Amino acid sequence: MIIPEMLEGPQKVTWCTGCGNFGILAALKKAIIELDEPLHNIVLTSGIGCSSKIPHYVGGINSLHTLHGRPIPFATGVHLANTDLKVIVHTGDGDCLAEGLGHFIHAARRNVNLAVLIHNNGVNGLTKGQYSPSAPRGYISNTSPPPPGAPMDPVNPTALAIIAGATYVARGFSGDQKGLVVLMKEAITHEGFAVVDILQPCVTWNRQLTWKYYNEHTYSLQENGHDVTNRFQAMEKAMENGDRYPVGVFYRSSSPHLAAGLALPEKGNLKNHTNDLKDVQKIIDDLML
Amino acid sequence: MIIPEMLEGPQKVTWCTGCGNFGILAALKKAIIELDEPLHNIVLTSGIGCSSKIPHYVGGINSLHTLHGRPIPFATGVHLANTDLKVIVHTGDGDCLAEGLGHFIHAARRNVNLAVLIHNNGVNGLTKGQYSPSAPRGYISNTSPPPPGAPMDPVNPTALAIIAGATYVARGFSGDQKGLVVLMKEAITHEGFAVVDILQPCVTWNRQLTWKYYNEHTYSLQENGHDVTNRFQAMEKAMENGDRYPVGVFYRSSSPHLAAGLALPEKGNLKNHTNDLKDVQKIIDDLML
Amino acid sequence: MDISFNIGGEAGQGIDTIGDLLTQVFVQAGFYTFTIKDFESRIRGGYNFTQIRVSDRPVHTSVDQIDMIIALSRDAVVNQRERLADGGVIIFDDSVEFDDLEACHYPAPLEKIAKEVGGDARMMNAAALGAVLSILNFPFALAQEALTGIFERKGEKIVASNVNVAKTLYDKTKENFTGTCKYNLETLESGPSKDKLLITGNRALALGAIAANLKWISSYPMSPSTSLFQDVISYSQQFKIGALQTEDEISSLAMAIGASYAGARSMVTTSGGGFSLMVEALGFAAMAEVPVVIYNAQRPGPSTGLPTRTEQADLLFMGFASQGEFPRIMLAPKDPLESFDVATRAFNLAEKYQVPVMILGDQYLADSVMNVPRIDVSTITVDRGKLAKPGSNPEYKRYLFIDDGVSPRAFPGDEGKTVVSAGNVHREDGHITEDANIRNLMVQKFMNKIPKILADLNPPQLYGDKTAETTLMTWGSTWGAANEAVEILAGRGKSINQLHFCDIFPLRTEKLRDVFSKSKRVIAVEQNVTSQFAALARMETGLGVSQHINKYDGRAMTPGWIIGKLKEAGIV
Amino acid sequence: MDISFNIGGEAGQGIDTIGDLLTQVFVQAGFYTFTIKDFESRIRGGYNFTQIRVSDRPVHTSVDQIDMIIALSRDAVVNQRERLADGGVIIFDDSVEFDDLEACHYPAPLEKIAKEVGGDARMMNAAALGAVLSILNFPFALAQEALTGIFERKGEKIVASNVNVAKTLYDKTKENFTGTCKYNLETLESGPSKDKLLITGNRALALGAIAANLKWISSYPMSPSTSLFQDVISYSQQFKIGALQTEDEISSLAMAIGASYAGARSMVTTSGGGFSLMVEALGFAAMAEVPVVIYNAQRPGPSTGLPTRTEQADLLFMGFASQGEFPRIMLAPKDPLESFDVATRAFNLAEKYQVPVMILGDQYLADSVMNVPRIDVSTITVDRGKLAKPGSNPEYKRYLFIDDGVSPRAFPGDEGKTVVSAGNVHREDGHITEDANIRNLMVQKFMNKIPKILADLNPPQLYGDKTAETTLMTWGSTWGAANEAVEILAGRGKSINQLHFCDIFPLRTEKLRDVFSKSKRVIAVEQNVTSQFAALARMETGLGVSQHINKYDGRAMTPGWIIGKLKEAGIV
Ligand SMILES: Cc1ncc(C[n+]2csc(CCOP(=O)(O)OP(=O)(O)O)c2C)c(N)n1
Ligand SMILES: Cc1ncc(C[n+]2csc(CCOP(=O)(O)OP(=O)(O)O)c2C)c(N)n1
Ligand code: SF4
Ligand code: SF4
Ligand SMILES: [Mg+2]
Ligand SMILES: [Mg+2]
Repeated sequence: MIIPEMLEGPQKVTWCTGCGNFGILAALKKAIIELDEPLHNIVLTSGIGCSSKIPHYVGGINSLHTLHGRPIPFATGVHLANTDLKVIVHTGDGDCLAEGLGHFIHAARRNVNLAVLIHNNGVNGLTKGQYSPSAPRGYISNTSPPPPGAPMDPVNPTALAIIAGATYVARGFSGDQKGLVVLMKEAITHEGFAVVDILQPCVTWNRQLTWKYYNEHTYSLQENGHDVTNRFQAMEKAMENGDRYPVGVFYRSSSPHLAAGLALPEKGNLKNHTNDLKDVQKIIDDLML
Repeated sequence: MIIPEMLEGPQKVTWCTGCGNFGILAALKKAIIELDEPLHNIVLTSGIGCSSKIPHYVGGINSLHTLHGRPIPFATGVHLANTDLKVIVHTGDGDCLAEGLGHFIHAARRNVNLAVLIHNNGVNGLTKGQYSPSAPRGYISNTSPPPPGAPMDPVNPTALAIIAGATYVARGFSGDQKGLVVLMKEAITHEGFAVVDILQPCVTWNRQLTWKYYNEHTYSLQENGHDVTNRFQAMEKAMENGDRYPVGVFYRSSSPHLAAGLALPEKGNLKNHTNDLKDVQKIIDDLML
Repeated sequence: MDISFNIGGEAGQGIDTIGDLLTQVFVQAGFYTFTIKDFESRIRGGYNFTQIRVSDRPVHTSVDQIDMIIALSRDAVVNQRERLADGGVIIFDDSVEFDDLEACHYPAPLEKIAKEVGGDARMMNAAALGAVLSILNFPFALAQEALTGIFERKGEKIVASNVNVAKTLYDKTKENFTGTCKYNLETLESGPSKDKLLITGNRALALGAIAANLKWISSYPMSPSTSLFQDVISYSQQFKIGALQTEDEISSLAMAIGASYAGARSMVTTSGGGFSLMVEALGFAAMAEVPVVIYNAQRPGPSTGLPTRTEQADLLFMGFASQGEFPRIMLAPKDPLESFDVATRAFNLAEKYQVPVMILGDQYLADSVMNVPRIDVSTITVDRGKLAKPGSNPEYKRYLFIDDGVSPRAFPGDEGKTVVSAGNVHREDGHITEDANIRNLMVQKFMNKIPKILADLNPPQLYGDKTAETTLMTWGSTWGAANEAVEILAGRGKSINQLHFCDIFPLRTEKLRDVFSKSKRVIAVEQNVTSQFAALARMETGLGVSQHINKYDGRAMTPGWIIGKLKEAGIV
Repeated sequence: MDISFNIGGEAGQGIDTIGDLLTQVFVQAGFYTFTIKDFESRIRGGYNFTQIRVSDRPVHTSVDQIDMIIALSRDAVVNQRERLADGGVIIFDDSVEFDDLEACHYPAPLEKIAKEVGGDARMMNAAALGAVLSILNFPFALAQEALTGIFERKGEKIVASNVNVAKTLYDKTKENFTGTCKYNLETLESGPSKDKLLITGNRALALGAIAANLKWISSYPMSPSTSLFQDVISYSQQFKIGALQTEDEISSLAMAIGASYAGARSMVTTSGGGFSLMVEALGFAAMAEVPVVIYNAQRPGPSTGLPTRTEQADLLFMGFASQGEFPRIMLAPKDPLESFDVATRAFNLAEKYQVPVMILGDQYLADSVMNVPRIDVSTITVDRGKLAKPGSNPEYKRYLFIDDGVSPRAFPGDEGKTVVSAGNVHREDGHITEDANIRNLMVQKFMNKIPKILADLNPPQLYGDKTAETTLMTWGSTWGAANEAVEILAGRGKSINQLHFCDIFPLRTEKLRDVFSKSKRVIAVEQNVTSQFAALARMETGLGVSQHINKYDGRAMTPGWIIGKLKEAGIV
């Protein structure tokens, strides 16, 4: 059994007081405790950003804090080298949807068995508040001055994930602990590419997408009778934007995940597997004239 | 008036006999002739691949043959420096949907005023036939041996473009010259991000998506009463895959394009604009204590 | 007079605004200032500081000893008190609890008075100012004058409240501060400095670029480069500069090259990690001979390293980045003033030689603030290099073979010319080829540019006694610390000078050889671990330095640190 | 005996299969062969050739003179006839029309007979073989034996048709060929060579990697590296090797690092342009001390350059790629045989020192074919370096400070240990920090690895007279051409030797210094324009070469070309 003390953070949290990341951290710890997977089989991976510092705030868990925009490919390598691991990706909206957007969509279409948790705050938090790809059109920041503010549509991670081939697509809200824990657990245990787009207020930079705003503008998908198996309905819900943000599971399906399509060992995993030198010798000998 | 001789290629074409790129080249020349834009205002840009060699086969036209996966950002720079230019992007499916997928979606959401013509042949032609992101699941190539062939879903460029924010999304077929010329002209004159996904048989490597296959599996959207203004209908059509490939315009709408949201000169363009040194001096003087 | 203030506290507590005000008052009063910023990679909390040096002589570096600490948090005292000079004073906001402070140190009601008297906690900066000036016996009249100048634009009311708050603390401190301070500025009149332009390296680069007719900037935020990008954006609407935050660095350089191909002077800003992603497009710019300016504000690596700190460890990386071989130019300004000049030169060099020009800054240069003389932009010229004759010319060849390697440019949209460019080996007309002879000619075309470039770059500067026995060899932003170290040591009778490089690639070696032949020992002083500039110099000349002094903890050098290292090594 | 064949034609015409067969026959017959491929960046058409050298002495380079041209297209004659040796012969398929051929040259009905006799145009290779052997008076019995050996596995029928086709052309040629050939192999018996493994550099690297227990490969196709990746994939199901074609090079290196962090030996393959995109992740691997092997098959740059041709111009780029400073290892095999060894060493070095290891090949190495002795894999050992003791250890620190800088590894999934890694500056436990002391210790940890690595790398090899006056300094794949040039010149009584490097970074300099002190002149022979290795050597030692010989047209060097350059320079 995992007790909270085991997850106590090795480092003092450096997030701003009131930051939405705290809710995500708390939910993650709860999800890990409730899942009760052996801790050594969990790997947290992350990119670069406020959000991506999370591995340093959870104790006793393997982690790979990588490069801005690249946690998904790093995590893919970790997962495929050892499919016994549960690999969780923490990524910011700048991380995942700007620098890393290509990887995100490719991982979705490959249905890589990862849980991708997007800390979505509409800004580049750590670099001081520039608009991120998920900032709404017109959003004002240091790099998107008015008029017109951000002169472009936002990236819609849930809609893109569904189209691309992700098999579990959900939205959580840092302010909805209970709901978020459920979504995290589902995403981690789902066999395939699972995305949770987490609404995460940045109290320092984002004066538009605030706690208040989200409290007023979110509603539950599941409480409103959504069919998670219907891809088009999921798309329609995912495309709702602006005034109301559905929270919950958009879409869930099952299809072969990437590991099943690669030449991995049937038993054990790449990490512990050995190439038989006799077979290498045989290839060489067969090549000889 | 532009006459065909003006467009005669400065170089001998290096494509394989029977390649689908010939149809695209022919259609492009016709489109340019019919559009009758002054030639010096046209810029062809391309990435790297068989398809991306096209600038060398059209005479008298400016071109920027760039890097694998990057023609869209290069083209964006060309366009914004001089919005009088008509900037056309030729890109392969490997180019646009593997290495360049992130740029593609970001350009779509920014609604950059470009015409993006994807030479979609399901393979990396120039590097000798590896499966590309648009190859169907199970497609067999040197890098996707059987079983299972390509172990992943393909990227769907039209569906992603529509979701992302492209305002003109169509599919053409190299074997349908007349239709393709119309789509190219529309894409080039469209104000905003225009995509034409062009089915382009690679006769050397692709034994699955052949001339015959496409002749048998394509059908016209417009002849079958499709509403191009309905985003969800467009999506539904774009998601048709496998057995039948709709050809024609999926989606068309209008929204501000990127240039309108940047601080470009009201008259003329960046290329000819000068920063007034007096204003610079004033800023400096104002900064002084 | 040479006083150092260290203002410390948590991120978000407003230490910068206190620092700004303090600096402005001293600049208004006619002093030279130099300010560095030391902060963590986090947005709120933690421990950050601003360190301001004020002097009646020009200063270009911070020093180790602090005369006055203004502390908004416990850490701000704990982390700095060791560096406090004899007779130094610690002022701390009285909300911070200490049991262990010496008597002379002063708990001041900064926040309290800001709120009570000014009605706004943000006036803590005026409060702190009042306390500081009071302890220094700085005539309040001078301060009032300065405050008035600073806040004038915001209206009389703001002036009045700020003056009020400052005065309140000034007076209260007179009553309550029981210590004495080694500085007594009672008799101070106006200082000697007329330099009234307070500016950071990044801002000077931004203004230089705008003066050089920058028309396109596309960047992706990355510390410590971001403020340059943001500065340009803040002026973009005024000047009509195309500016876009891109999805990544690959895209940002690709766009800038596209824009430059189409005729707009273009630049990108980044740090080492972002530059890593630009490497492929750098090679494209070189191959297609599209001018572009790349600013790398270096920080300690490898990888994410220390995101908000300083280092000079990307020199060889940038010197050889990208596959293949091609001419490029690298410039490393020594301070904010030179930054302006470097920015304007960079664009001209890029267009004259149709090569990528890279500016190497670092966090120290980027964020340091100093007051410099008014910059006069009227002398700035924009040299766009060789342009094709206007008018129709169907024979126009973008890559015409020509002795000096620089073919006249034309732009798409120019009537009657076709501009064809590619990253493959190409013919004179820009169309691609695999011909071995053309390949050889193209390579030679590239190489032919180098001697011309070299002749156009500035030679290094020799500071101090030309015949000294010992030479400190420096480049870029470490100039200030080394320069002062040399001055101090020379003042003590040591035979030492400084050879400093701003233009570092390709490397002009005449003076270098000369100095090596005259000095008994040349010592590389670099903010990195492998002495990269010394390695470059040796690669170019075969001449090796006798000793290395390296700092790589991400914190800026000081003259004292350099002298210490020289002593350790038995050199002085 | 030393004969060179040049088989030319359009891409897609099957020149490779003719070449393969010809080579195989001579290898079967006991000769040494060396084959290079010259092709354009297109899939069909154009002009490509395969050049095969056959000798009764070991050969490691191609030469300029051709003894026999087998031409499937007009260009194949036009482009090569100038290089034809006196008494050389041109065989061309009689479908190709020429008016201007000398009498001695022979229009052969290759395709026709292949179809008529063999029933398959693809048997043109056997037809061409028949013609060639006939002209050489090569005993058909030997050829028949060889053909039988080659086609045995495909069944008797195939053997019979091939032998038939070959024999038909053999006989027809005897009748119709009116010229004489300077080679008459009538009395030929079996040659001296027992080397029966025909292999390219890329394939040898692939097999070496598999022998070294490669478990993960993720790449994005890029000439001339792709065939290595495809080879590994073709064996992946047999060995259970995770292999994925990624969306780009950024992803491919990131995945490989992820897989290695999790315990699988990993590699990526690419060329310079793709490596440009890997630069950021390279720095991450270094910072997180995750071993990984990167293969760069170089081609001429900058940028897209000449995609299917050869160059050695990425050396300094790779030596300094990525922001910041860190240890790395670079190995450049000289030929296919050494490639196998280099691949196995690369993985061991990567894991022993927990650093990125880069293998520098080039198109010449990648695609050249030679016959080598059977490779015996039984002696290969997998050294995974320091691993943490098994069992629970909550105190386990992935980055433990330790004298030699190499901390014991553990992997996620290991019970009772937590493995924390990051690209930021980190503490011993892997968690990130901005502490200046820890930063210094981490940098020193990195630097401490370098002396150990150096001691573990192979010194350069000196070939020829140890006391020679002139030394050719080479690295990587240019070994063969230079080696033969030295042999030839030494044979003519010149005092010349060769200093050759396979392990190039960090650079072992003892032997280099020694040679510089003994040779009157050291001449850098490099397949690039700026003599990068010489620059590196000078950077490391201060020693400059007296002369440079550079080839940069994308075509491989030959001994003759080198000798020509030495003559031009008045050296021999
Ligand atoms: C290649 C690269 N480019 C830029 C950066 C600078 N950078 C650090 S964090 C960040 C953005 C963070 O935004 P997001 O991913 O949304 O995370 P948040 O801080 O908002 O949680 C950027 C641009 C970097 N570290 N690496
Ligand atoms: C950065 C980089 N990676 C890889 C390559 C090698 N490369 C050249 S063309 C190509 C793929 C071409 O496929 P596609 O874009 O579909 O074009 P096609 O040849 O099929 O028209 C690749 C991978 C490259 N030139 N640059
Ligand atoms: S800047 Fe925003 S996202 Fe970052 S820690 Fe502070 S509140 Fe959270
Ligand atoms: S390889 Fe395919 S895409 Fe390329 S030219 Fe040949 S047929 Fe066309
Ligand atoms: Mg964010
Ligand atoms: Mg393709």
